[in-house]
Amino acid sequence: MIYGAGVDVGSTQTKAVIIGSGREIVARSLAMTGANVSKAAEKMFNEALASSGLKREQIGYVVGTGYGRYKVTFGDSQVTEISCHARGAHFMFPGTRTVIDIGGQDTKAIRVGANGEVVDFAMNDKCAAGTGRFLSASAEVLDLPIEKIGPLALEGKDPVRLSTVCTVFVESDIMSYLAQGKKVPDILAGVHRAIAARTMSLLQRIGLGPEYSMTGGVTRNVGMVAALEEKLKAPLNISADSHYMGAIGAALFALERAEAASKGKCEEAVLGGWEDGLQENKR
Amino acid sequence: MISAGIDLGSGFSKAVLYRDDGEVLARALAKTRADFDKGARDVLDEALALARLSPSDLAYTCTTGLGRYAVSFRDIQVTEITAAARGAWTLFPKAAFVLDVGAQSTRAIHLRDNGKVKEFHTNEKCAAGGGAFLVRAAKYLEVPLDSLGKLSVEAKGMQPISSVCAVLAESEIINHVSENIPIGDIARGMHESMADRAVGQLRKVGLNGPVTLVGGVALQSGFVEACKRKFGVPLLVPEHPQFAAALGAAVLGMQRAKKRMAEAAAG
Amino acid sequence: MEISAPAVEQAKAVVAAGLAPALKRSDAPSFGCFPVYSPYEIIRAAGLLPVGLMGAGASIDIVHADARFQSFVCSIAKTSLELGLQKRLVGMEGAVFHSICDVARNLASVFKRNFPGMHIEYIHLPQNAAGPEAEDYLVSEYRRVMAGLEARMGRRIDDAAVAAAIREYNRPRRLMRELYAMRAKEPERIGAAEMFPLVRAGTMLPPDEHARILQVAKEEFTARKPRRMDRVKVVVEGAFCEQPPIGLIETLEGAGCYVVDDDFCAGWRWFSTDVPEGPDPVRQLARAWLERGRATSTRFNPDKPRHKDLVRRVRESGAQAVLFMPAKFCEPALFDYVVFRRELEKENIPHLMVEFEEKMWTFERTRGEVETFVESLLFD
Amino acid sequence: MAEYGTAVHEASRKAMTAWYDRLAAAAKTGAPTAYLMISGNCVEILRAFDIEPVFPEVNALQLAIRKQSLPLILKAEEMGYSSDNCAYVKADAGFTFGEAAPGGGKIPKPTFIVCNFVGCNVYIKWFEHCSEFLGVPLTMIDVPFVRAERPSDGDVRYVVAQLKKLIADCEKATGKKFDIDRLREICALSAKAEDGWQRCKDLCKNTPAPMDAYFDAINLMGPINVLRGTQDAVDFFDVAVREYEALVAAKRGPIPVEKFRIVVEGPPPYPFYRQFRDLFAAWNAVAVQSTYSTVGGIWEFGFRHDPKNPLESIAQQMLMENLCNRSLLDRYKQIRRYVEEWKADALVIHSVKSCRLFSAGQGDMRDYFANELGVPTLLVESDLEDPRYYAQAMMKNRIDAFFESLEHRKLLRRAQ
Ligand SMILES: Nc1ncnc2c1ncn2[C@@H]1O[C@H](COP(=O)(O)OP(=O)(O)O)[C@@H](O)[C@H]1O
Ligand SMILES: Nc1ncnc2c1ncn2[C@@H]1O[C@H](COP(=O)(O)OP(=O)(O)O)[C@@H](O)[C@H]1O
Ligand code: SF4
Ligand code: SF4
Ligand code: SF4
Repeated sequence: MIYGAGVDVGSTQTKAVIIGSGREIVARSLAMTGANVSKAAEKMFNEALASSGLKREQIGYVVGTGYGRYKVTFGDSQVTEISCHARGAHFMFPGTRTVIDIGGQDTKAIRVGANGEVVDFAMNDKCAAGTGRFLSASAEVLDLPIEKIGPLALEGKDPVRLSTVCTVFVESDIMSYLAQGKKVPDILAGVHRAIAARTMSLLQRIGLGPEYSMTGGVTRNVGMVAALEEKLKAPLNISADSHYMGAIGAALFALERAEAASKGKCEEAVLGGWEDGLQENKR
Repeated sequence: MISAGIDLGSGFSKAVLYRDDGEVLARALAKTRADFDKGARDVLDEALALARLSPSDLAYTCTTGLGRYAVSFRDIQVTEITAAARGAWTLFPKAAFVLDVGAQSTRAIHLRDNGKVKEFHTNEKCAAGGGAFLVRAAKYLEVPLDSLGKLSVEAKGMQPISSVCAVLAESEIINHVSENIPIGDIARGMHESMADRAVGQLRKVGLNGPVTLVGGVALQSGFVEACKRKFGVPLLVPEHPQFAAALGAAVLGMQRAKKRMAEAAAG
Repeated sequence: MEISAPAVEQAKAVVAAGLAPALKRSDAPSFGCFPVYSPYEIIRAAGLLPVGLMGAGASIDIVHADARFQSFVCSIAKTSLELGLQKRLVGMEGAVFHSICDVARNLASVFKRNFPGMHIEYIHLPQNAAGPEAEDYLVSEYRRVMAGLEARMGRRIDDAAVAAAIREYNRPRRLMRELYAMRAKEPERIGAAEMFPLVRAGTMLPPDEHARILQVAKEEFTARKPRRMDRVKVVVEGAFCEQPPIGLIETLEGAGCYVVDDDFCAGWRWFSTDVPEGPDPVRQLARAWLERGRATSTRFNPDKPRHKDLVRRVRESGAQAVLFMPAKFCEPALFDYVVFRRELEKENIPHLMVEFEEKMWTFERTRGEVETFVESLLFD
Repeated sequence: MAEYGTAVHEASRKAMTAWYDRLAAAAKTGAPTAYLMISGNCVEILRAFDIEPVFPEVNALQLAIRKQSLPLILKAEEMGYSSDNCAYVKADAGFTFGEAAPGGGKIPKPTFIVCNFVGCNVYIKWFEHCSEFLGVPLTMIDVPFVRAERPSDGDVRYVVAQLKKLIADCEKATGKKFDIDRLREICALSAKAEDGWQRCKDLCKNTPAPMDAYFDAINLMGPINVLRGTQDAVDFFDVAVREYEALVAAKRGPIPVEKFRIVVEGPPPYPFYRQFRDLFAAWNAVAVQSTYSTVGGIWEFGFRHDPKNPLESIAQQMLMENLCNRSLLDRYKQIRRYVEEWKADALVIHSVKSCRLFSAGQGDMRDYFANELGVPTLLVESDLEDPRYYAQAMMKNRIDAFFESLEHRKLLRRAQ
């Protein structure tokens, strides 16, 4: 049995996944990234190992991804999170043509082809406006745990219009709305709607097309999912593993590389594993 | 006669009681809450209690800051720029420039000789460079907020921060921590980058003379030191920089109160 | 059009309705005019209704246009495009753009590619008023536009029609001038938030209907018995292309300003006098553009430096200060600020720069800044 | 053969240094000089009077590439320039207006300013400010934007009339009489250099391309735009053609293995020129064509200055044969030709905040190429002058992801 591991070192959370040659996920782990990025990467990898019951030597290949991918010092190579999210989403939902990834500090829209290849992508990453951070900052001002804001937003009947998407300024904006006596669910509905609108304009950049899969930590936020589905007028593919999608994609790349290596193929490029993946698909 | 100045900032609410002989009778501070009216009342009550006074002793109440219009018991409101300018001028009438760095906003002000605002500049698009960033950073660095200044002053080196976004700078900071860069060096880098932005704003209003530094961030000696290095002009820091705007509001309130009395006497 | 409500209310209603009613008119198909200046008379003479293609303010969410124009591009370009991409310009025969800035010019191309059914014109207005060649060039440019419109509309545009259109537009132009003069003298008589919709309505109506509203407004204003308040008289400059929301203008007044002059909808109040109604009307128009046109940031004219003109307007209107109010990301305005500022300092005229966006709907920040400015001029 | 590209680089540096030396000398002697913009310029006319041209755009570029731009930009912002204004202007303003001796004494204060308003509206503001702040007279040459297929006769007449006025101004400034035969000779020299330019660009149709038509083109842009009309420029292009022909024969290019051929649109991030280039080199990608290299003039499609009709051909070049005065749609056509004729795999758009002439609407360009034509297209953003807008990690992330996807698609194609 050959195994590949993917470690997605996000700005907010680090995720690790191990996949076996049957393409089954044998372990996953997740924790806050915190201050020490390489330690978090190593810790999550070890946790995944432990929960799979495998030994380090059994993992044929490790791919690092995410914003801290170069900190995965024990890994064999790095792949950008764009390729990984696309790969992961296509694996879980083969009909996927558009991937929406809202993570802690950036938002990505990815168009994928029939074989899971990235056709086009767009991302917003220079400014934390409209990202997961925006949501958690809103949760903080309202003194709510992050898990609560999505469900509360769904109760909002009369969403407010935010005057800013700046993650810092939004705090006083929310405070002003509270001062005006606006209800928390309405404010939250406004927050979610604002992010959905921003995400939509990102999606416009790559050209929209179903099926849509959403990935990243914000998939856990039902309010955000609903707000996006409303804007898209289409359902989003989401599973319990969507938060792990980047790591899953990375693990798939790793697995393919490990398989190629075991067959004695030369390793030419980062994505060299594709060739075998494709040949397998054809068989 | 006593006037009250209340500054409802985006980070903190401050109250100052001011007597017509120029004496500050009390100061109080609390975190700003969404209920501005009640928050203002509470912080004012605290100041009154400190001075052993009651609301009926107040001749005039002037509010300023984000929530200035939300305070039902105010006599008048002024903007935080007018208030900070007046507060700074009351403390250091000779300095023609004021830099007010609060939680979200940085304001550079150029004064006329009479303490009125000639020109000002605020960061209106983006919160990069405000003090809220330091609060968060302190959390990530796992040190108390009020120790940041000292750490930065005592640092041997300096780690530059490249992100302009206050939020993205956090992950940069986290990165530096993981690279085992001393916390002091990082704090110094943050103070330097904030001072860089501040000096840019001051230059936009024609910086060419002494600057009075007010606002909560002036409590951080590291920031003050960084400003000293960058500004190239004398720097004046009052003992209670965070209360400057509240003081300015109280002073302006006192002026109105006197005018009101004079008018009543005349009419 | 019958004027039932007070004229200002009527104008506000016209503005609030946006372009939709104009697009549905049966008497003349509408033709979009991107700011600042378009030869309305020529478009009118082609049997069209020139309307302002001037963005959409906060009335629509930008969904598509952000993907076409980057974050550092002004709002009017994006919302104008968004209107088209959301199919809200259906019924508009075409649109004309001109050489105000790089954004407007590229927008013309983007319109051309995305809306192949529209007749898109681009006019290069001469930036060199010196010498007779500019006049000849502009005449040939207008004639080129006419030929294009003739082909599109399948009808000839004769000089008589252009002359008639000049006459038609001279009426509202004259009335707007009169109202501006009245307000400069007694700003308490006409609010800035009243004047703005009165002018803006002209970008959506035929000139005669616009003139009727203006006429009634003039009578109403004359009948008023206003009380002057303790406010600062300001000239607003910089909003010649993208237009501020009415709420922002109300904010300026609420923060303690009397607006005695402004450059809102500058292109629709382009000429300092009537356009002469002499022979060769196309040449009259060209000459008027060269000789009687406004000094704006979108035009180079060494004989009429813009900074001097601004000072002249301040002096003539008796203003105490200048509010420089450019649209966010508007390069022509932002560049001119450097020279304006220098000149205003020299002349000891207090000034404040506040940026705006047509799609903003909360005015807290602007209010704070303008209040501070007013406090610095009024208090004590 | 010597190391890759040394001869061209050296020759370019030498020719440009000689020009800088002439400027420094003029700063001392007060010999006549004039400001001019790069795009569609009429340097030939100045040369006919021995007026040395000064290009503030080149100053700005040099400041950026030497990483000296930021303090100057900040200085300009203190003067009231907005953070949203073109940083080329700001760096130059900080450099020229902010110093006691403009240009540190090495760049002369011009005798007069020629604003060849070719496309970019910022040009007008820039030179107006120069004229106002330096107290130097300005001659405006208003070049109508190309609104139809071709410029009209009226357009050409209008520009020629203004060129005649410029000639009168030059006569006044130098006290020399205009000599049309001299101008004919200069135009002939221009045409020779233009031949060399076209040859260099054509050689890039080879695989591997002998030069990077984006990053290395900067060596060619100085001579063609600044030195055009001189023997120096002609000599330079002889060197360049010889070296690139030899490289083609040896099947060598700027990187060891050419794996991806790209077309690049938009100016480079000069403050991070090397880093940016390395991001592409890491993927073995070579730019086989670029639009930026044609801001001054488009010579690869055959236009030449005509000694028989000097003024008309100068007007023609200003009106039509340069990137800046053509509409976005004409630019799409140009890029499309580049992609097809130079057999490129992908289009990379580098969108810069400063330059709306280039950038406003590049999202639509991306839509056209990616969605309508199916050309893989990457859009990245930063700035050509202001280092604050460049984020290396993010840039790398995007470029890596893009080439990962190209590689994947290549493999898919091979598998099919
Ligand atoms: N349980 C949860 N409920 C709602 N939102 C969550 C939850 N967990 C994470 N999130 C959201 O996901 C974001 C982190 O997403 P993630 O994809 O892990 O980011 P990154 O990869 O950048 O670290 C957080 O900022 C938060 O908004
Ligand atoms: N005790 C302290 N020590 C150091 N810094 C402080 C302290 N208290 C506040 N600050 C800094 O001051 C900022 C708040 O400043 P303040 O002027 O009160 O802002 P505002 O008026 O916007 O609420 C905080 O964000 C923090 O950076
Ligand atoms: S501080 Fe706010 S506006 Fe500025 S970059 Fe960060 S999130 Fe964006
Ligand atoms: S607002 Fe300014 S930048 Fe935008 S189109 Fe109008 S003139 Fe151009
Ligand atoms: S906008 Fe672009 S073309 Fe115009 S001056 Fe700036 S960099 Fe040059």
